[in-house]
Parts: sequence; C-alpha cells; structure tokens
Amino acid sequence: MKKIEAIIKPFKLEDVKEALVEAGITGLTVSEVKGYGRQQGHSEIYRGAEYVVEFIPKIKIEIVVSTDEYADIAIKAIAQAAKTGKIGDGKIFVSTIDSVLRIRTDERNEEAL
Amino acid sequence: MKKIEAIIKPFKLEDVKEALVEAGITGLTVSEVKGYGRQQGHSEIYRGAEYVVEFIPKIKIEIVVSTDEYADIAIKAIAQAAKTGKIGDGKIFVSTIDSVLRIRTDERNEEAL
Amino acid sequence: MKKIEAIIKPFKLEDVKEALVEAGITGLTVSEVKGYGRQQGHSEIYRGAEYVVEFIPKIKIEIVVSTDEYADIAIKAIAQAAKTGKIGDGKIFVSTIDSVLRIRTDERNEEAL
Amino acid sequence: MKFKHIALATLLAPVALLAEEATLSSGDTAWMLVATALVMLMTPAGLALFYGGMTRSKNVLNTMGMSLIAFAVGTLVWVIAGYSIAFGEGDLIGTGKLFLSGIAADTLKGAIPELLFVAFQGTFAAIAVAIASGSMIERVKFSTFTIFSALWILAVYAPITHWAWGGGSTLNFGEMDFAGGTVVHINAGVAGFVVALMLGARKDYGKAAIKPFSPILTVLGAALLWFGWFGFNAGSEVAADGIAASAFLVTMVAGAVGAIGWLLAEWVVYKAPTLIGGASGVVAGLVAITPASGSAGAMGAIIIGLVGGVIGFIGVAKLKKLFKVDDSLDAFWVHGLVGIWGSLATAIFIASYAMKEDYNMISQLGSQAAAIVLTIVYSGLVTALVFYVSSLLTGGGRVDEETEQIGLDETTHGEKAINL
Amino acid sequence: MKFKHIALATLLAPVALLAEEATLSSGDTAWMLVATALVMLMTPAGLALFYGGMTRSKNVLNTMGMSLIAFAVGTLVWVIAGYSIAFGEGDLIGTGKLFLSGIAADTLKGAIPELLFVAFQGTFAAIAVAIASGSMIERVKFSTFTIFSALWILAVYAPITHWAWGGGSTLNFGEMDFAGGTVVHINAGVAGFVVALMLGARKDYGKAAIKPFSPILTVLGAALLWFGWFGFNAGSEVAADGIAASAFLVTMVAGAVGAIGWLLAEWVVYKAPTLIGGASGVVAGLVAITPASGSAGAMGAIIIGLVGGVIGFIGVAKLKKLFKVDDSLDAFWVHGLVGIWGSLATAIFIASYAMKEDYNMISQLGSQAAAIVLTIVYSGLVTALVFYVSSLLTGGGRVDEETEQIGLDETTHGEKAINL
Amino acid sequence: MKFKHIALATLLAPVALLAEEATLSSGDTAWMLVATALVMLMTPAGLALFYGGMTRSKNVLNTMGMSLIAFAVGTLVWVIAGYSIAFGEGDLIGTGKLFLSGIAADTLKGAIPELLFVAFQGTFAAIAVAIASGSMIERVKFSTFTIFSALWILAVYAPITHWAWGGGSTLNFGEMDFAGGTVVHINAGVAGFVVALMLGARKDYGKAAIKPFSPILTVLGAALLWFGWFGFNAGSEVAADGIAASAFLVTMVAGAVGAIGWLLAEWVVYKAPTLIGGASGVVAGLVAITPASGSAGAMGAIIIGLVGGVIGFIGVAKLKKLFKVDDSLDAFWVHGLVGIWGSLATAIFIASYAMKEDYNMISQLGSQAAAIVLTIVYSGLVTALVFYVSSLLTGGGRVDEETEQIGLDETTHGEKAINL
Ligand SMILES: Nc1ncnc2c1ncn2[C@@H]1O[C@H](COP(=O)(O)OP(=O)(O)O)[C@@H](O)[C@H]1O
Ligand SMILES: Nc1ncnc2c1ncn2[C@@H]1O[C@H](COP(=O)(O)OP(=O)(O)O)[C@@H](O)[C@H]1O
Ligand SMILES: Nc1ncnc2c1ncn2[C@@H]1O[C@H](COP(=O)(O)OP(=O)(O)O)[C@@H](O)[C@H]1O
Repeated sequence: MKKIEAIIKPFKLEDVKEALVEAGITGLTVSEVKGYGRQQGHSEIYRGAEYVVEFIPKIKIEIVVSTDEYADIAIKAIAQAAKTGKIGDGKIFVSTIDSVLRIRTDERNEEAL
Repeated sequence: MKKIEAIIKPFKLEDVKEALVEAGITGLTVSEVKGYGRQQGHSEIYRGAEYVVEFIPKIKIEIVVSTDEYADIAIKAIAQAAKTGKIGDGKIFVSTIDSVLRIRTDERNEEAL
Repeated sequence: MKKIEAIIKPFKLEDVKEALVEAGITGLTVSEVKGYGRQQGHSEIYRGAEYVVEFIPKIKIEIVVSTDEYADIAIKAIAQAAKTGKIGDGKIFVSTIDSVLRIRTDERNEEAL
Repeated sequence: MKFKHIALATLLAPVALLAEEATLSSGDTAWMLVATALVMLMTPAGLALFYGGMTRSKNVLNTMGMSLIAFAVGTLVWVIAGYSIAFGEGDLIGTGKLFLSGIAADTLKGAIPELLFVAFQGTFAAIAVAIASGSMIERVKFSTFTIFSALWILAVYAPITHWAWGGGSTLNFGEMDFAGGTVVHINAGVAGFVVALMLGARKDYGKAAIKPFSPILTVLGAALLWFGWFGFNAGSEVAADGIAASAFLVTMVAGAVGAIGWLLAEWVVYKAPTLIGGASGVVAGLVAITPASGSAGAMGAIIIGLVGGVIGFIGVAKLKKLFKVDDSLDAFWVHGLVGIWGSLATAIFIASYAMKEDYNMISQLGSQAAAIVLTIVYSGLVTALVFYVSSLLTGGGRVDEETEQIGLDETTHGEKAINL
Repeated sequence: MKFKHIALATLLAPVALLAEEATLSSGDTAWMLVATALVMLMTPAGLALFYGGMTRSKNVLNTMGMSLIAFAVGTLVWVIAGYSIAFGEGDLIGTGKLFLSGIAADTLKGAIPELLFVAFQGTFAAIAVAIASGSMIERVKFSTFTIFSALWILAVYAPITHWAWGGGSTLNFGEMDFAGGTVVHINAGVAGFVVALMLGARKDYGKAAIKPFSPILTVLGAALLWFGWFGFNAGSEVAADGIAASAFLVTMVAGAVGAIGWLLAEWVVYKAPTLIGGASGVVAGLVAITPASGSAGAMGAIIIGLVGGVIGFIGVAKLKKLFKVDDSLDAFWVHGLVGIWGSLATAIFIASYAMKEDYNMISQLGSQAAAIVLTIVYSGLVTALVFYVSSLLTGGGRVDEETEQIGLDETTHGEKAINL
Repeated sequence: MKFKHIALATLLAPVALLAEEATLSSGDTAWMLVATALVMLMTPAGLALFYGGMTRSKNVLNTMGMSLIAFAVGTLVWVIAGYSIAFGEGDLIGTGKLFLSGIAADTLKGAIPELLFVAFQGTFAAIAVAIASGSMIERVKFSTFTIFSALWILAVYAPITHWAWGGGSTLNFGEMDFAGGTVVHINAGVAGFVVALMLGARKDYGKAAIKPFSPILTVLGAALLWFGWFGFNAGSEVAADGIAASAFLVTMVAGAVGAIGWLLAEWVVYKAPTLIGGASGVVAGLVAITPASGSAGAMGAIIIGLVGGVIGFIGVAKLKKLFKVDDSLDAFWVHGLVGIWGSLATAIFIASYAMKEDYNMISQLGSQAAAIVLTIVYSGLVTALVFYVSSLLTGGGRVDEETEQIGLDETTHGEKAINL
C-alpha cells in the first residue's frame, strides 16, 4: 500500500478534493502546514518595520491507497488540479505503508481503505 | 522501527493517550487535522445559507516504536480506546522508520525511543 | 530518497531553518504539533483549579532529500541547531520515500527536489 | 427629526425651548454630548466588528478598515462641507457654513451648542457610508472606497439629509423620519446594492462556502451598535425629555424583538437559531424602529421590531436569491428593505399620546412612500455616478483576481487578522 | 433603592424633588438615559464576553447566546408584565401597569420620565437572569433557557423587586439595598445554583481540564461590566447628584480593590495572578459594593471590595469543592456568596455623612439578614419550580450526551466560534 | 484645565458658576458622571486591547494585565493619597485631603460633587501609568510593574498634576494644557522611555519578526480609546457647555485626521496602509489635540491632528531607529513626541472666538516649552528613581531569559490567550 503526501496551495484544496473524488478516492486527511522553498513570501508591516514572511501557508493532503495504480491515479488527479504553473505549486511524495487498520470495524489493509 | 499514524476522533484523545501510557508507550506526537471520508460532516448555517462542512476535525497521533511487538501493542491500545463503532472512528497506518535520533543526547535508534 | 521528520522546540525553528539553509537545504515543510514525552508540561490555572498541560507545543519539520549524504547533512544541522541539552529537545525520524513529483513542472524524483 | 417639530408641542417641551431668547440647557447638552459619543462608537467599533466578524478570515481587517476610514474621511468632509450642504440655508441645497464658518462655541442650535449638533450629525453621515461598505467587501479597492466615502457623503448623503431635516419644503414630503430610517438606512442600503451590482460578485459567491471569521465579533458588534443606537434614536430628540425617554425605550424593545423574530424564523426554517442571526435580528429591529422611534409606543415597537426581524431574515434567506447581486453583508436587505418596512410602519403604529388629533394615516403613508421613492431614485442614480468616478480615479474599483484570492488583509494591508 | 428614600433628605436633595409639583429635570433625565444604556450594555456585551471567554471553545457561542436571549426575552416580558408586577400598585404584588398602560411620554417618576424608569429597571431584570445562566452552560438546552428566562423574570425577579423597591411593607424588612445586591445578585446566584443542581454536572466536570476559550474576552467583558456598573449603581440614585457621585466613586474603588484582593489571594495560593482571576475580582468587588453603593464612603468601599474579592476566590477555589454542584461559571459563588457579604457589610460600613443619627447597626443587620433569607428561600423554591416547568415544555432541560460532547455551538447553532 | 479659567469668562459661562453661592448643576453632574465612566473605560478596555493586540501571542494577557492592574492600583492610591497631593492645598505639593478627608457627598467642586471630581481625575492618573506600560512589555515583572504603578502615581504623576492644575504658581508657567497633553501624555511617554532604557531591549528586538497578536484588538482598542477620549477632553471642561461641545468636536476631528495622516504616510513609504497604523494614527491625533481641545477650532484641529498622525509615524518608523531603546509599543513616540507637538501647537492654533485680545503667541510658546521641559526633566529623573526602587523591592525588574522566551502568559499567569 502506498501513502501519498501532497503539499499544495491552500486555495486549491477544494479543486483537488473534487478531482480526487472524481478519480474514485474516497478518503483523505488534510492539515495546515507552512512551507519554505523557492516561493518568496509576502511582506508584512508592523509599525515602522517591514519584514518578509518566509514560511508560506500550505495544505498537506495525505492519502493512503491500496495499489500502485490507485497511487498513480491519485497523483495525476492532484497534480492536475493543483497546478497553476507558478512557483510554489508544491510537491507530491510517495512512500510505502506496511499495514492499515480501520478502527471501527477492525478491517485490515486493502479492506480498510 | 515502526511508525504508527492514527487518525481518531478528537474527543477520544485523552482516552487513547491513557491507554497508550498504560501499555507502556511514553512518547507521542499529536496534531490537528481534518478528515474527509464516509462520515458526513455537520451543516453550518450562515445568514440564509446552509452548507455541509465536508472536512471533519480529527486528531492525528504519531508514535515511533522500536519493535513490531510494541507496534502491535500500541495499535491494539489505540484501536480499543478510540472505537465508538460509529462511522468516522478513523484509521491506523503503519510504516517503517529507518533511523531515529534523540536530539538532546545524540542517542540513536532503539535507544532514542 | 529520504524523508527526515524532526520534532523540535518551537523557539528553535528560526535557528534550525538557518542551519538548514546554510547546509544547502532549500525546501522544507513545517507544522505545529503537540508532544507528549518525558518533558513535564507547565501548569495552567483556572478559577480555583490548577491542572498540568501534558501536551507541549512542538514544531515538526519535514524535509525530503535525494541522497543519504544529504540526509546526514540535514540531520546534523538540525541536531546541532535544535539542541539545548534539556529534556524535550525532540527527535529526528528518517524514512524512505519512493518517489517525488514537483507539481509545477512535472519533474520527478531527484530533479523535483 | 422632522416629526419632532410636529409632535413636540403636544408633549413635554423643555422650558428653554419656549423661552423667547434661547439659552443653553446643561441637561440637554449633557445628553447630546453622550449621544454623540454613542453614535460615534457605532462605526469604528460596532459596525467594524459586526461586519468584520462575518467576513472571511483573510479579509477581516480590510472590512474593519473600511468602517474606520469611513468614519475618518466622513468626519473630515463633514466639517469642511457636508454640514453646510445638509444644514446650511437653502431650499434644495444648504450653503453658507463651509468650514463651519460662523459657528462659535457659544452659537446655539435649540438649547445645545451648534458645534455639538455638527458632531452629532457628522456621526450619522459616517455610519451611513460605512453601512454601505458591507455590500462591497472582499473585492473593492481600499483606495476606491476611501474616495467614494468622501464623495458619497457630499453628493448623496448631505442633500438627502437637507431635504428631510435641514432645508426647504420642495423635496420634503412631510414624511416622519425621526432618526434616519430613510436618510440613513434606506439610503445606505440602496447605495450598497448599487455598488455591489457595479462591482460584480465575489469569485467564490454562490460556489464555495464563505465562512464568517467569528460570530463572537458579530455579536459584540451588534451589542455595541445597539448601545450606540440609543444615542442615534433618543439623541435625535436633541433634548433629554419625555420623547427621548420614549425613543430610548422603543429602541430597547425593538432590538430585543428583532432578535426574537429573526431567531424564530431561523428556527422554523433551519431548526437552528444562530448567533449571527440573533445579531442580525437586533440590527433589523433597530433599523425598523429608527424612523418611528419618536412616535411609536412600546407596544407598537414590539410589532415593528418583530416584523422587522422576520422581514430581514426573509430578505436575506429568500428574496436575495431572486437577484444575482452579491450584496455581501446584506446592507440592502437589512437596512434598505427593513428600512422601508420601518418607514411605512411609522405611519401606522403611533402611540396614542403622540398622535395628533387630525392625523390621517393614509395621507401620511403617501408622504412616507414619496420620501422612500425619492431616496431610492436619487441615491441609486447618484451613488452609481459617484462610484463610477471613484473607480476611475483609482484605476478601477475592484482588486485583481489574485488579490481577491489571497485576501485583502495580506495584499492591501500587509497584516493578518490573528497571529497565533 | 429603598435606602435612598431614607437617606436622601439628609443629603443633597435635587431641587426639583422637593418642589410641590414634580417637573422633569433634564440633567437627571440625561444621566438616567445614559445610565440605562450603560446597564443595557452589561448583558449582551459585558456578561456575554465575561462568560463566553470562560467557556470551552466548543460552547462559546451558546454561552454568549444565552446572554443575548436573556436580554431580548427579558425586555419583552418586562414591558408586557414584569414592570407591572414589580412597580405596579400593591403590597405583595404589583398590578395595573400591564403593557405599560397609563404611562405616556410625559408621565414622570420623580424628576425623570417613567418610560425611562421602565427601561432602566428592565435592564436589571435581564441581567439577573443572564447572571444565572453562568451556572447552566455547556449542557442546558437553549430552548429551555429561553423559556426559563421569561418565566423567571415574571415569577421570581419581579416579585422580589416589588418587595424591596416597589411595593408595600409586608415583605420589606427595611433592608438597605441601594442597587440590587439582594434583588439582583443574591437572587441570581441562588437561582443559578438551584438550576445547576437540577441539571447535574457536565460530563467532564472534575475529570478533564476545562480550558477557558480566551481570557481576553473575559477581561474585556469585566471592563464592560464595570463600565456599565456605574450606571447600575450611580443610576440607582435616579438623579445626577451628590449621592450618585458617591455611588460612582465607590463603584470605581470597589472594583479596583476587588481585583487586587482576588489576585493577591491567587498569588498566595498558586503563585500566579491570573487574568481570569483579576476579571473575576473586579466583578466580586462590584457585587459586594452594590447594596452599599449609596451609603458607603470610599474608605468603606476599600474594605467591602477587598474582602469581596478574597471571599469570591475562597468560594470558587475552596468552598465550591465541598459541594458536588457544577455551578459552572460560579454564579452562586461570585454573585450569591459575595452578595451576602455585601449586604451585611452595607449595614456596617456607612460614610459618616450618610449615617442617620439614630442609626442602629444591629437592627439593620437583622433587616439585611431577613431580606437575604427571604430571597434565598423564595428564589430557591420558585426557581426550581420555574425550571421544572421550562424543562417539561422543552422535553427535558438538558441536551443529550452526544450534543454535550460535540459542543452546543455546532449542534444547536450550526456555527463555530472562530474560523481561522 | 488651566486654560479653562482664562478663557471661560469670554465664552458660555454656565449660570451656576457665576452665582454667589455654588449650587450643584444636575446637567453638569450628569455629563461628568458619564465623562468619568468614559475615561475609566479607556484603561482596562481601550488601552488593554490597543496594547494587547500589538503584543506577541505569548504575552497578550500579561500586557492586558498591566492595564488592569494599573487601573486597580491607581484607583486605590489615588483615593488614599494621590488626590491629596495633586489637588490638596499648597504651592509645590498638595496636602490635607489624605483618604479624601473632608469631602462629603454634598461637597462641591464648581457645580459638581467633589467626589465625582476625585473619580474623574483618578482615571487620568491610572491611564497615565498604563500608557507607560507599553514601553515595558514582554519583559518587565508583573510584580515590579504593580509596585511601580503605585509609586509613580504618587511621586511623579500627582506632583506634575498639582503644578499644572491643582496648585500654586511657582512651577506653573501659564501653559495651556486643557486636558493633559503635558500632564498625562508627555509625562507618560517620557516615563515609558526611561523604564525601557533601564530594562534593556527584549532579546528578539531587532532580530526576529515580532508579530502582533491581532490588529482586530488594536482597532477595537483604539475605537474605545477614542470613545473614552470624548470624556477625557470634553470632560476636562467640568461642565456641559459650549467649550465642552467644542472640545468634543475637535476630539472627533483630530482622531479622524490623525488616522488619515498616519495611513497616508504609510502608504507613501510602504505602499500599504495598515490597520495598526490607522489605529495608531487615531491615538496620535487624539494625543496631539488633547492640550488644545479647549481652545482650538475644528479647522485648527485638522492641522494639529493630521500633523500629529504624520509625526507619530515618522517617530515610530524613522526616529526610533536612531536610538537603541526598545520602547516596545512606542509610548514615547506616540504620546511623548506627539504630545510635544500638540503642546506647542496649542499655542499656535486657537479658534478666533477663543483667543483673548491681548494674546501673545511667542510668550505662550515659551510657557508651553517651559512646562514641557519641566515635565521631561522631572518625570525622567523621578521615574528612574521610582523604577529603581520597584526593581529592588521585587528582586530585579526583569524576568529571566527562559521566562521571556516562553512568554509571560504561561509563566507568570498560567494562562493562554486563546484555547482553540
Ligand atoms: N525538500 C522538501 N522537503 C519538504 N518539503 C518541501 C521540499 N521542497 C519544497 N517543499 C514544500 O513544497 C512547497 C513548494 O516548494 P517551492 O520550492 O516553493 O516551489 P515549487 O514547488 O514550485 O518548486 C514548499 O513551500 C514546501 O512546503
Ligand atoms: N484513504 C485514506 N487516506 C488517508 N486518510 C484517510 C483515508 N480514509 C480515511 N481517512 C481518514 O480517516 C477518517 C475516518 O474515515 P471515515 O471514512 O470517515 O470513517 P471510518 O474510519 O469509520 O471508515 C477520515 O476523516 C480521514 O481523516
Ligand atoms: N516515540 C515517540 N514517537 C513520536 N514522537 C515522540 C516519541 N517520543 C518523543 N516524541 C516527541 O518528541 C518530543 C520530545 O520528547 P521528550 O521525551 O519530551 O524529550 P527528549 O526528546 O529530550 O527525550 C515529544 O514532545 C514528542 O513530540
């Protein structure tokens, strides 16, 4: 099983979620993170001081899928929906998951997804 | 070494933490996430509009343990304490960790846990 | 490719980021988490009740690097910058990443980092 | 305040007013000092919070900033020219008091210093344009709105005020508008609607869920508005007397039943009484009673306010959907529509002790309707002109797409509503 | 206000009051217009924030909503029947002023319009039941509380007010209660305690850490309460005179030393002076001075307020634990217990210039005690009855377990305190 | 208030004031009751929020707590000894009114009760030391500041007040300071600066970005300060008359143009008008007009306030960098520097109707300068002494490094600004 972690721009969350749902992905977990990378942060101003905010708000999406095909489908859906073509669009990381358990039913692995 | 990531209902955090401590787990990291899955969100109302909140607040617990036995113990403790039997109880994902370092002491791997 | 996850004390974030940048790491993702471990939480007081806050605010840094050397460099930089020598300095976990995609350019793996 | 002159003689007339030579009443002056402070608080605190709390987190500061700048700019243009236009001599337009010329500390207006009357009326001008800002949030340029505020007060607010309260009889139809139901609320509601139409809808309007930043701010804002509204309504008597007391009581009652009306309607439709609904209901009840506050009794206020709350809800939840206009914080529906109800109701619900013997409800309803129509037409047309000019002067009135998407707090102000 | 009638003649009597024919004083009216607005602000703003800030984040809006609805419903029932019960003619119960019948804009009460007196007293009724809401939060049904508010004001608050201030002598024991120490605070504290007992404790009470949403709101709420309390206490003189000034000063002093007392106590016990403690101390000091505000001097106020702050802390931090009752925001301990101290202290600390020659402290302490006991017994019993009825009418007074656990903001109101 | 005595006779003199035997004016008393409440609100609400919003999230409560304790302790020492020092008999120092001895409810000060005057002036003392707290935040010990508040009011504030308003002529240079430009603002600004210098800079100052917790609080705080400032300025007339009205209007105008001035300056320099800038501009405009509020006309107020806003911005954004002093919330730059401008401007911009025939601007500028220098020197030296003593009594005035880094909310108060 594979875990897909995508870092995207916050305002793309809704689009990405819809693309995933259309692609048949029915479960995901989202969190608010801050990114540091090539994208320049904006400047904030505070009474006689202007400073650059280096950490930029991003959204992290985590999806665990049962097969490599599903992983590819999900990656494609995310990449397409999250792309603006401007710096800071984000990255998708894929790793391996050893096992899964659905707490409610005690189902395991593929069945739990 | 194994990493256990559990997505649970927020109000179960205290119970799960206690179950883990009783099971001998002494370290964990917690974060606030939002989940999308089978569980229906509640509706919010705003001046003449009612909309469904699709992302539901969840808690993610991360635990790194040294052995598979410990992993099983932790999974069992979490699964038991977090279960309500209703949709949305969450999932537990297990993956492999290559190495660990305790910053304070420079201890590595098993010793760092 | 490797993923480095470091749990550190919040006020060390700026130092750690600078150490990483100096070491040549140009991308990272940060999130706010809460930790439970050996470190004792402080007590909060509320109208006739004093209670210990067990979950302590921490920062999680995630960095994906292309090679083991880079991983070592990053680990060293973090460990050094985040160390205070007091309990609660945190931990660094390393795991394996299967693939990476840069959304903006569709570059993959090493090139995407 | 028109009605006051009609009804006053039949009620408690402060001694000083009838005296041959006008003298200052320290009691009336004391009350008007406070009433003015109360109305002042409504804009940079009450409305800023009421509106700010309903805005998305990325635009809260911008919304609050509009109330602040409306008050700042409004005060400035008011003392320079607005007061002269509104309360100077003249039938169609006032003149002669530019830069407050001729008004010294001992110049009286009735039994209070005229300088105090200038301040009191200035707070009305400022809040009117701030109310209209609610229709424009999350997309209007801050610079455009700033210029709009100045021009609108001079070109729209001051003339309408002159006709209703300050001037001759050509455009005064004998309407009863004790504290500004037409002058402030219908006027501002229409202006907001027109600008919302010109700006176009927010990108997310009708598509994504637009979550209010915090109902806490909205409730606090409504409470402060209510608090200030005592100055607005009871202060419009310009004296601390029985009519002021009556206006005070009905203001308390109408806000209360406005909340009850809106919450009941929500409960029937959604099975959930919301805090934003309660706060909105308070405002709707207060809008409804404003023109009638000097003449309605407490029992009339119960009906006016309760119906006001229900109409506000229906406007926002039902009627609004019939239009395609993104009147973002519902300035038209809560101030304009409910204001129309209040203006008509003013002619219907009059305390027995406040009604003249020869009172004719039908003819009074005609006067009310005439004033409403005049306000809608004039405000609608001239607001459009004024906003068009303001947009031209600032290179377009609407921010670009990326700014809208990132939010105006970060892009325009370089700030964040809350740094945890 | 009872005591006022006793002490007044020995002090500054406003000229008008002694005049044969009562005339309106614009100065007194100006003050009472403002005092009423100040007391109004205490409920939907002051108390809503003070209580809201101490509630868990999932229930903040519900707690604030209770203050809002208390004021809305309270105002409505007050003008319909509450005022008549409290201030109508009659020994045990007032009658004759239902729907404010017979009160016109020029009807006077002393030197101010009676309609203003209606409004002023109405704000007291509303805040009393809102204070009691603090004992019920995070579990009472919103519908139950709404009905309870209406019934409680009619069945509990209005009669007790009648005995103390409005009516005959059968149930008036000559107690000194200038601004409502017994009528409002002890009464509300007891009512809250009884309902808390009937509701049962919150599921998490005594188990999990119950974190207050934000001490910022609590401090702001306490500041607004203090601000409003000047209207509450100095307004209870119903005139702008020397006694009002004295009541004002002691209100300022008692709030200040109440905060100092509570913070010192916290510092001794926990080594940490908290903001919620400081805010609570302000309120405790103000509760303590309320009945004495027309008679105590500034030095007396220092003792009354300081001890009030310390007693409040002891009540909340120590005595409360002896009971099993989840009086969630300590309405009983801060208003009831401290109110009892204040009522007794009223008989002890009297400014030299305010003390009658034949003053007998022991007998006055007896009067105070009698009034306290009457209030506790009557309020305790009838509140229980009223809450029982309110529960019946709403299918039980407590929300179900799941609702309690998820929080009332989401489940009852469909809203969230803050959307970042 | 000095100037009042000069100008009064040429303006509206309330009848009572000229009467042989002083009598209480209910109108003036009504106004002063409210004015006092308004000024009171400025400290635990207005300033607490204004400052709290600009503090980092880990220290918000501590900053607010300083305003609260300043008001609490300030009120206490004021009634015990401060009032006697400031307004007792004597040339250099006042005496004879310790514990308010000799002041009964019917003792008059002009046409209002002296007890009310005590309260009114007490609120000025409290806010002065609370303003100074802005220079010390995020590192001063809460205990040190508490003791400092008490001592500073007695040793610095009360004497300076005595010279300006209360006492003989030796240290009164005939300066015009209607409402406390020198007494309160320059004085507090200098005191803050001196303590900031003694404390040393915060560890992160000039290194890390110090993000304000929430501009929302700062804007609300500024609005409440403005609201209260009407009491501050127009209340300093101690009567509800034409000068009070004039002071009210210029307070409204100067706050408005202060905001405009600061925002324009920001827009020129940073291309971004901030909300914190707008709020700061309001305060700067109000500080500037304070000494002139009884004499300037509305057009003078436009200049005074606008320049005040610009100077405030220049001070904070440019001049401050020339010094190494971490005057954290800019008490010196916004109150001290702008206060100096306001004091000098007072001599320059006088409404034609308020100017005496033999008025000599140059000599008046000399008086203003003399008073400014006296204030800077005395406040600078004695504040240093007082803070030194306060530090000694509390084992050092600054928290340890770890406390500073973790934040004072958690370490000193055991609380958190917001628990989501
Ligand atoms: N090596 C990395 N490890 C973890 N996260 C990264 C890494 N590089 C980038 N990121 C995340 O991706 C986001 C976007 O990266 P950035 O370099 O700004 O632009 P782009 O994705 O267009 O190359 C960053 O804000 C950060 O959150
Ligand atoms: N495939 C997935 N990948 C990542 N997180 C998931 C996935 N499926 C579910 N989750 C997380 O688990 C939570 C619970 O899932 P849900 O389908 O609602 O109920 P249940 O766990 O009872 O099947 C979701 O809110 C989401 O946070
Ligand atoms: N086994 C673990 N799994 C996940 N996170 C852990 C684990 N142990 C510790 N942590 C994280 O590291 C932080 C520091 O750990 P702690 O035991 O307090 O001190 P130290 O790192 O000095 O040993 C914790 O707050 C927690 O966030």
